[in-house]
Amino acid sequence: MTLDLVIFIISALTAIFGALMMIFQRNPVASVMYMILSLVSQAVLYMQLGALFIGAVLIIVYAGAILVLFLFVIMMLNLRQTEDMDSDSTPISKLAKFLVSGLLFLEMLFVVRGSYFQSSVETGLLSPQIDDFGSVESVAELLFTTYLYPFELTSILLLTAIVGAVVIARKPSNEDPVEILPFDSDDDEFKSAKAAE
Amino acid sequence: MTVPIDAYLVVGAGLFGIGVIGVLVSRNLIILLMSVELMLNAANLALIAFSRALNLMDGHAFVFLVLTIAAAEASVGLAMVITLYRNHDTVNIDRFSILKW
Amino acid sequence: MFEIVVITVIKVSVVMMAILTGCAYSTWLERKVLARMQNRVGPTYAGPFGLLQPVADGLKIIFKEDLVPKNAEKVMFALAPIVTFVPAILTFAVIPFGADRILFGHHVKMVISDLNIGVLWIFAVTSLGIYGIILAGWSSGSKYSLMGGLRASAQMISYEVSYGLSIIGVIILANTLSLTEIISKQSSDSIWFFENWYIWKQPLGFFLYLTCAIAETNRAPFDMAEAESELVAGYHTEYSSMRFSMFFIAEYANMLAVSSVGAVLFFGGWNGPVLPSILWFLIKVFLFMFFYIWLRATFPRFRYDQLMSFGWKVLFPLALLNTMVTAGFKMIK
Amino acid sequence: MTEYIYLIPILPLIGFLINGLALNRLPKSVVSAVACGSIGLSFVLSVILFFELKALEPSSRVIEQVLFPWISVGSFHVNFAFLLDPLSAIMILVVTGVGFLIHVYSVGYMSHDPGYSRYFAYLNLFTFSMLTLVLADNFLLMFVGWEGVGLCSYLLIGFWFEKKSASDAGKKAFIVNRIGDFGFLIGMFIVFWSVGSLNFNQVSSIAPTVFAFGGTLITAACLLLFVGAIGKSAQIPLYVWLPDAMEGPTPVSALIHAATMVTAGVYMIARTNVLFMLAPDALMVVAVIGAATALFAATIGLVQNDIKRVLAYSTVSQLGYMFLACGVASFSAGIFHLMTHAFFKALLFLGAGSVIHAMSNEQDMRKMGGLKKHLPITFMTFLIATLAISGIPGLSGFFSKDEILWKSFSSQSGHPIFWVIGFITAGLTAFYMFRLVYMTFYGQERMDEKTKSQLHESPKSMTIPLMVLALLAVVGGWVGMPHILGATNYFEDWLSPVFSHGEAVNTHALLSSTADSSMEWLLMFASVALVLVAIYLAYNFYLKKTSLSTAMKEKLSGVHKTLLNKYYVDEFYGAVIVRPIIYFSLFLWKIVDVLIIDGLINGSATVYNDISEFLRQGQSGRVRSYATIFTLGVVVLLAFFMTD
Repeated sequence: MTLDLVIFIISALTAIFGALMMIFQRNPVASVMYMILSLVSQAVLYMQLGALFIGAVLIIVYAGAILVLFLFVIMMLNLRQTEDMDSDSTPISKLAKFLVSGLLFLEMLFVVRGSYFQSSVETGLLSPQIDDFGSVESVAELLFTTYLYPFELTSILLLTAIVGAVVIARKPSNEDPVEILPFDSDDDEFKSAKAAE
Repeated sequence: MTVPIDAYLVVGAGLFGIGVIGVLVSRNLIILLMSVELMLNAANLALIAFSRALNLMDGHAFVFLVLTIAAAEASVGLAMVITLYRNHDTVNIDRFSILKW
Repeated sequence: MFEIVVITVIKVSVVMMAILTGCAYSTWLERKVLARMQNRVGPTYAGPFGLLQPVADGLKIIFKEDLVPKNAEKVMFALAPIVTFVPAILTFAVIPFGADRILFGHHVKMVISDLNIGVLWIFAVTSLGIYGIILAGWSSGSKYSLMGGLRASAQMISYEVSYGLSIIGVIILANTLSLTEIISKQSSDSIWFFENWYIWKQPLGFFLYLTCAIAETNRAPFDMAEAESELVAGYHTEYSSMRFSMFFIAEYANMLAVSSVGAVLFFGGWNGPVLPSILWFLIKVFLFMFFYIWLRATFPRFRYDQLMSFGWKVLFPLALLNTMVTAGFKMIK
Repeated sequence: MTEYIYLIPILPLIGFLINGLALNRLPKSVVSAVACGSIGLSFVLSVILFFELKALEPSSRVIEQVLFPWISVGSFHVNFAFLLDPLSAIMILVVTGVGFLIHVYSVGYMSHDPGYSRYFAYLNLFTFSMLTLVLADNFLLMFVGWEGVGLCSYLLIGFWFEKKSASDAGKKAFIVNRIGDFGFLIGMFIVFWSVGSLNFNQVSSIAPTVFAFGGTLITAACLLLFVGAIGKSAQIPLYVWLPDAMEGPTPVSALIHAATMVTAGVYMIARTNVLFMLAPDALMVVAVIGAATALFAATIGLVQNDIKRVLAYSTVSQLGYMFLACGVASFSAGIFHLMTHAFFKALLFLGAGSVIHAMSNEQDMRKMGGLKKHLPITFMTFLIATLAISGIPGLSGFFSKDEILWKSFSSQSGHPIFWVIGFITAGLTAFYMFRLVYMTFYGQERMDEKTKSQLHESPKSMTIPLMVLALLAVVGGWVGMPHILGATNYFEDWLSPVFSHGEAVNTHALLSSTADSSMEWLLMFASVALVLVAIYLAYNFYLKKTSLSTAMKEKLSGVHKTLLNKYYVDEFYGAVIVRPIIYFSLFLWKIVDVLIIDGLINGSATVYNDISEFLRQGQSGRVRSYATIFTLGVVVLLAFFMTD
């Protein structure tokens, strides 16, 4: 029982616990809080795998921005207790949903444990095999060389998302000042401009 | 002794499964969106784990890109939630059945 | 192994004590300075120059009744002060406050944890601090609190962007995310001991950092979240007793944190001649704190929409510009 | 300067783009300035390049300019490259020079047309295509220009597309040309298949080593290429489009259907002379077709009443001459006639245009007459051109035609029969041309009063090109005087490097079998005498005793009718080719398309409709149930891959 293992077990259990609580909460704010709990635990797992940078970025991006946005929306819409989870589905359909998810989980377990990925690699915070594993430099180097193209594309994606979000969420205003000019007006302009010449 | 990589993958699989349950079961659109984020995170965890196992940094780069997509998804998703709420006064996903016929 | 644990525990305790004391006396400082600026005298009764006033305040607040509103979300309500308080303290884990020295035969680094992603750590922790305020505002079940929480969340999301970008310039120059290394790159042996401070190369970055930091800590003139003239006391309207004091301490801890980070990033941290390094660090932090109080005494509060447009339309483009120009210079070099 | 070869075609293209894109938005003066200016610059460049080329050693007068690699697939490499050698130099001079004059002429001729800038845009595009054609250094690029001129020809013939006959004529030209292009393409494939290159110079140097002299393959390739030439240059049996092409504006007829495009076939054969020299049988076919066309078209030209149609058949006939020259392996004579013909035929058309312009768009010669005093400049220039085409000694047409006649008689691959046909054709040419002149410019004025009152000489922009062309029609032939007159044939010398390859592979083709100068003198006098007789006959028939011509008409009414109806060739084509195609198309439309294909499509649509109606029931509209099914799909897929 080493420290690594203890940290792993604790954070893994917390991550799973937080995720479960998140989906079964009726109160969306509590959901978000559990999601943060799960996220921070996951960040710990990342860092244990040597991904210090990505772990920090995960917290900054998710906890610092995305989930605050969720909270902001929840508070803006003032959602308190929402309706009962899945109240109007029949128990059978509910069961089916759990069954399907469970099957998917089992299959994934099978993939992990099966012959698809045979792992004898052991992990720990202090034993990375390449020198600067998980460092900012190494991630940045990949992003700006090998994955430059996808990286640039994601910037376009983000821009699109921003524009899309603004357009979707904007209140439609009834008084758009669209001036409708008579058709020949710019023809007249053209003529007068020509006359001026 | 250290933690074998499989353990991380199992955790990732578990988180993914929980995310799937969340998408299928929850009626609150916001929680549904968060479940999707959870699934993305589960995939990220697996990517990091593989990255470590193979001693390749590429996984990290992918996680970075996935984070970007998650952010984009969240922003657009929340914008849609706000619009839907404005028009229907609810975020209960079962109320939105205009996809029908 | 054991040695490291012991040293770390000692460092953590010392730093914790220092922060709490610092917070306590920051309140004294604020009251004293504000009073002087407004042509008053401030606290004088408790101890010489009113120096025992923070102690008296603390005792008073602890013995007050702990009220929880009826329609509050109990768990969240209890959680909120803690969520605010803990990240504020955690920031100090990576801030180097002095040069390495030999103490009792041990080589001791004057930093709790010399993380090589120190800057990111500060960001991650700071971003978690928002939740306390949001939760407090939401869980109180009060309109004023909710408004305060909403404002705080929007404000922090907005200013965090510029906040992050403002220090990218320094990171580009220093080529590292480790605070210790950033400090060592600003050291200089010449008589002009301040010649390598990044404030000279990053004046715009410093200005942006200062502005955003004030917004991040919800201090005047950006204290929209607790604007007493509009929202009674904002997100902590419903809090009392110990829970209130936690918000209170967290605010000052946050101020200390951003002051320390500012000193580290732009003023060479503990670098300085003659005096011991820790003292230099404290002097710089003190100057920051003084500046904060000065600002509070000087500026009226912004309006909410002014705050937002200032953040997005002025600070954000400037921060982008600063980043691009710095990167350009770096590339040319 | 030679690095600016590419500018020659590019300039008209720029003109086209400006006029074409700014359709009708530019004032007419700008349009004409752009159009004429671009081609004028091209002409100046061509002249400069011509003299630069001339300054070089005769053997090194080949300049290739590779603009960029165009297609490079496996062993197939084609460059976008231009080739400037004596042959293409002559061609670009003719194209840009005559083209420029016609552009200037058009400024006056088209001044009242609503499609002014469209017209000039097309004209510039045509010039670009034609220059690409003649400057191309490989078959493929040449084909691009080839198709380009075809397209422009279609556009310009159908320029007045609101007139049904014009749009029909455009379509006819396009379709008939397609047949020829098909042959050209296949010929090109054969060349590439055997030689492995499409570059003219490479083909010329490699072809003699890969093709057996007179072998089947080379003969087939040459014949197929010749099919292309037949289509483009309006030879039997694909000449039918050219007379109809007279529906286009007259300057277009002058430029495209007399001076430039129709000569593309001749140019192509001259360009690939090595291949044709390797296939004597194909050469013989070229000569036969050329001679037959010359005679055939001349006979039709005898009786036509439309002023432009006479000229059109005359063009077909003269093109036949050029092919005859090529067919007897005297390519330089063919090109020489091409050049002189470009001058006087352009002049004839422009003169005819001037007449039509004056007559308020009347084209029937029976309603003209006595225009001599109304249109003095037009008359003078027209007369010069007529004398030139008839072969009056001293004028350009005489030299080129005489050279062809002599070569067809004396050359090893020629035959006295060719000479006889050419001889008769020369007489016929003189006859119908003077018939035209007499009917148009002399005699009594047969037009109605209104037209008569509006008779006027054309504006300067039209008459100046006429005068310049008249000058060229006179002196243009002096560069290629026959040896027996004691002069040097500069033209032949100039072109000889181009044709030396061909002569090398087939050395005896050009040898004169009867290298007798007295014989040459004799033949020359014979043809001149015949021409004079023909002119005299025309004078008698159409001016002095017009009753004679009507009497002739009565007497030979069968022949006359046949000729007037152009030997019923169009009707023959209609019955044998067009009608079966129409019936077959009707079958495809009514039976195959409507019943079978539409039935299948509508039937499948109905089936899908029914299926969808059924499946629609499964859509609850609930996102979560969709998601469940989606996840189930993932589970199943994953299971499938795992058991794999």
